[in-house]
Amino acid sequence: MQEAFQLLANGIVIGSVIAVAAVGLSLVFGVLGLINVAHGDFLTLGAFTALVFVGLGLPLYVAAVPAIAAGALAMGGLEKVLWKPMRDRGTSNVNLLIISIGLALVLRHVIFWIFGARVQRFGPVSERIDFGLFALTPQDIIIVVGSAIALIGTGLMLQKTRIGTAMRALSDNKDLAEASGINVSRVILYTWVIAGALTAYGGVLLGLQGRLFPNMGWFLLLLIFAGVILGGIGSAYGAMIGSLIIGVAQEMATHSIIGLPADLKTAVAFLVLILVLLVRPQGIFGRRKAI
Amino acid sequence: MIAYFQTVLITAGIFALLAQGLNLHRGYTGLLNFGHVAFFAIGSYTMAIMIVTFEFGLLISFIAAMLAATIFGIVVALPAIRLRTDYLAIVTITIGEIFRLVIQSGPGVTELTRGPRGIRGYSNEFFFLREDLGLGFLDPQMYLLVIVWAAVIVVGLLLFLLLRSPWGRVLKGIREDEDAMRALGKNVTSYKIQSFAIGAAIAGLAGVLFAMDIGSLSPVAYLPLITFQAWTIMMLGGMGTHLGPIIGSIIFWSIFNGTLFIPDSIVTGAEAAYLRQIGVGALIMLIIIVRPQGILGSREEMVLDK
Amino acid sequence: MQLSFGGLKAVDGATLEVEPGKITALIGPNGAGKTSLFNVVTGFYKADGGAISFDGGSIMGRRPHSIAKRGLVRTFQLTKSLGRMSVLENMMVAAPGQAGEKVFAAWVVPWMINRQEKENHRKAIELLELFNLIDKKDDYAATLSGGQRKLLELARALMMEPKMILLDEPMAGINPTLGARLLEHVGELRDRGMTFVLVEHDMDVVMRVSEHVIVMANGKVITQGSADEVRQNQEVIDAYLGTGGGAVDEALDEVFEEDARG
Amino acid sequence: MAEANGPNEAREAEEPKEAGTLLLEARDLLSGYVPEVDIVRGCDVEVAAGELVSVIGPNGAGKSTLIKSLFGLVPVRGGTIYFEENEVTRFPTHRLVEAGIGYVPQTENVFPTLTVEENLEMGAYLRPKVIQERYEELFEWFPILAERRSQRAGTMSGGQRQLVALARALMLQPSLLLLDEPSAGLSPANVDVIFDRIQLINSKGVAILMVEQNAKRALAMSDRGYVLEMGQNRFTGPGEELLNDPKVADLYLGGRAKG
Repeated sequence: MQEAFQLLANGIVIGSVIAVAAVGLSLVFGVLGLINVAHGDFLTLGAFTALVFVGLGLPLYVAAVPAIAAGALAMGGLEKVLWKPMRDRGTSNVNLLIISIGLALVLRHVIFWIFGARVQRFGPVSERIDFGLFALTPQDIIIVVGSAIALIGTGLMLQKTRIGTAMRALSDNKDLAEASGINVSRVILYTWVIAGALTAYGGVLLGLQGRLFPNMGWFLLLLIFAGVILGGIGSAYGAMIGSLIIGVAQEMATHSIIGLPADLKTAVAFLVLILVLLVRPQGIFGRRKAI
Repeated sequence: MIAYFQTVLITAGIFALLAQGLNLHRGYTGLLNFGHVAFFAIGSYTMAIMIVTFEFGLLISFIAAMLAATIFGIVVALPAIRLRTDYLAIVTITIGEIFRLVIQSGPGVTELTRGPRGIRGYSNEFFFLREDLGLGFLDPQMYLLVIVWAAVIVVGLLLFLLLRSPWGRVLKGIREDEDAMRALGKNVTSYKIQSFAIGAAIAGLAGVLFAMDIGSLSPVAYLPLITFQAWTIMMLGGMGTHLGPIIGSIIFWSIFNGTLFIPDSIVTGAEAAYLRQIGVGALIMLIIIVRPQGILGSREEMVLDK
Repeated sequence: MQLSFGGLKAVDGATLEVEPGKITALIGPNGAGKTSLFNVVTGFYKADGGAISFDGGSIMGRRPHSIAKRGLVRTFQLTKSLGRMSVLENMMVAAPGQAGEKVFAAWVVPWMINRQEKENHRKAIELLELFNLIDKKDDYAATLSGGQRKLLELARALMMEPKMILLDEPMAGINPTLGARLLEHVGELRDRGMTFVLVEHDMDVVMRVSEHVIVMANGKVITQGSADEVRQNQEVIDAYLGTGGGAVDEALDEVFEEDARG
Repeated sequence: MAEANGPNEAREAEEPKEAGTLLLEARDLLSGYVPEVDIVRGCDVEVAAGELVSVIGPNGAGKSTLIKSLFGLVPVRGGTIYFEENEVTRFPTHRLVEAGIGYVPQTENVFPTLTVEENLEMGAYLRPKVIQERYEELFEWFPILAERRSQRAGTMSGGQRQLVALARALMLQPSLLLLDEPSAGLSPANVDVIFDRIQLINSKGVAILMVEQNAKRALAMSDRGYVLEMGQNRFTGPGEELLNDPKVADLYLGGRAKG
């Protein structure tokens, strides 16, 4: 029993990180219909930007600020110089997806080039605190709380602000949004900026787990996809829940009753992804319309 | 210098095969397969396991490898081709990764694949064979090069015959408009599966040759990067063209391996490796941005593409 | 040829028969379920109930390609030309019973394929000449004008040697000269014993070419008969002009969504 | 064939705006979705301030395409469009919204996952300051929406969705409202409601140009009507006159009246 609770807790921790990243991916997909394969590498970008500032002697919570800014700037900038011009030229979504694969390779290996392949840390990870049924490090707790704050903030932004409503309107019906006088290109730009900020922040949280390496975001990417698809692609709220489920499912798969080796736990999440796409492509919480 | 060209041409040949399979999927049938590396790996591993663990001969093992890749192609295709194109891309990427994780640490499976430690010692018979084939005058590398390019040419010819036959015409029709083809009485599902299976078999063949080239197998050799490289090659040469994958592969690997000549005083070996990957990524983006039809593809077809 | 359905929202219990060797027109206001009916008959949509038989056998629940193979061929409202294939290839691909469509046949029995290809090529050229598309035979189909694509689609359907052709708005967006030519072909083919059903908006055309007119509204057949009979029918006038009270059904919401056009 | 003249004398009394000035004028409009296939082939349309004008015609006559062309949603290949005496041909849609044109598409005319209030808010995206005061007036015109202000539009019935769509298009107080088959797919009772509200909106001084399938009802309430056939004007005249013209009825059933 103890083991199950511990795995559940671990699952929630990793699920929280996935959720923050998944919401960003989902926002972009909802508004643009673009599957951005480079998304995971923006997590890495956020983590390593924070690492640079930690290296300068700043505390992590301060270093997170330029990291988030870097994510927002990078995604927003790419919308300006890459995605929008390509869309205006009528490039198909499939070709945009292929571009994002190229972008992923470039981004990741630039980070490799600058920082090398070795694993780095923000700082020492503290001892686990025993909560009886499970034990977590203080960093784990910061991850869960930090993720919750970001998710609630995003939820409020989507629900209560004009730009958030416009984003939802755009993913509902782009033509009608245009016909209502919404400045569609600006809303798209904001969507990228917000997604970039969230994703970089997710990267900082991921780094808090202890290990920073240039492949960290890429390794998480398929789990992020799994979370997004499970929740119903394009639905931001679905992405949050789907990610938590994915996080917990993959940890639980290593429970001694199931007995899967830890290396294989991501394969379980991937399997979930494939099954969901085949059986219920609109996701568990998605509307059929969203496909 | 000769060694450099040998290395380039062997790798280029193997990847030309991979790209030929991919070209059948994407260029002619319109299927977005991003899990090509799985079929590649199946070829390598079936070959090695048959020889090392079960002690079969080269020929039987080779046939088994091709067969395994084909069957796996059908198994993947059956559910996957019902999906929308971009979902198919995600599912195939994921299948590739699952496959790699399973050969690396799948319970029971690792007894055959030996997990991260990998398999070696399967290629002796292949190289001994060179005397019997009357190719004894070639050194092993040259011999491998000849075999690889013989395979590329044979596969290229067979594909050429196949694709300009009515069968290939149906595939192109499916790429253009599935519903129109249904209305013309063609069983679209069946053709997509056939296309998937044949492309997978070619990837399996590439996997066998790759195994012979590297001499020892381990899961890290089968990262999704392999798939992306094959895609780059296919797009560089020109999708939906017969010679595109071959020409694309030679150019790609000449550039890629050319970076080996950059002296260490400028970049270290590790840095050069990263630079090469950056090059692959940049090349993918550049092709789509500057010349989406590739070197041999027709601009007009690209423009007419919806 | 008896078609009847039940349960499908768009096509709500329509029952109709099509006589062989005639041109039957299917008319009705937007959202009457005409295109949905075509989709159900040709297997592109699944019907929830009812029966469809064609040429003495049931085709209910069969997949589109198998229905097409039996000789019931359709065209589409928005033409589906195979854009990045030549006009000639568009024709050749449609020929039925090609041995070369089997995988590996090209490696095993190339002579058989060659023989068939020659024969199909001859047929294709003949049809392209008939449809005045011969000058375009090596052009990509995507470069044809809208009207030429409609002609190509009909010619391509004829390559299949069908028994019956369903034409979904053959005259939409096509210039009058090409339209007249298309209708001429349809008339000639009918004289040679082929059966046609057409959905058409241009009532002039309907009245001129069709021997039998079926009027649909709200997924049901409201009346049928000769062109003149139908024209006099008060129900038909109401269906087209609106009744003032409206006979439109709430359940039709979905139909409007998929069938909506100007 | 009657020439287009101003709105009915009888209606003039209720017009708060000065009626008769030309609001929208389109000349020789040529447009279509795909290159080379013109759906609208040389149409002329005029709408005066405060007028209610219907466009009717058989299926496939190009009615919807016409209205979409006016609103910049279908590429215009020829002709000119003036709005309030400025040329607006090929203006992007959002500039037409700014200029004072509202549009309700035939289908998918609400944001389904947004609440009623949010739908309306999006209608006033260009001028968020007016939202509160517009709510008041529109909720007065459509009381049912006030009751359901926090319901998601996608969960509402077809008729209610149509009301949401109308209200959204009215948020910026347009001087011209373009409606694409507002009665399409509605039950008879809902059709009554929608037509009644359209007349109410018009009586408040908003000019309306609507495309309708239900030709009888549309003409009965319109100041003027255009009958389209094959993308061209066929008949033009006061609604009542067209309604009683046997040639119009004939047109629907193919007895092409010559002259």
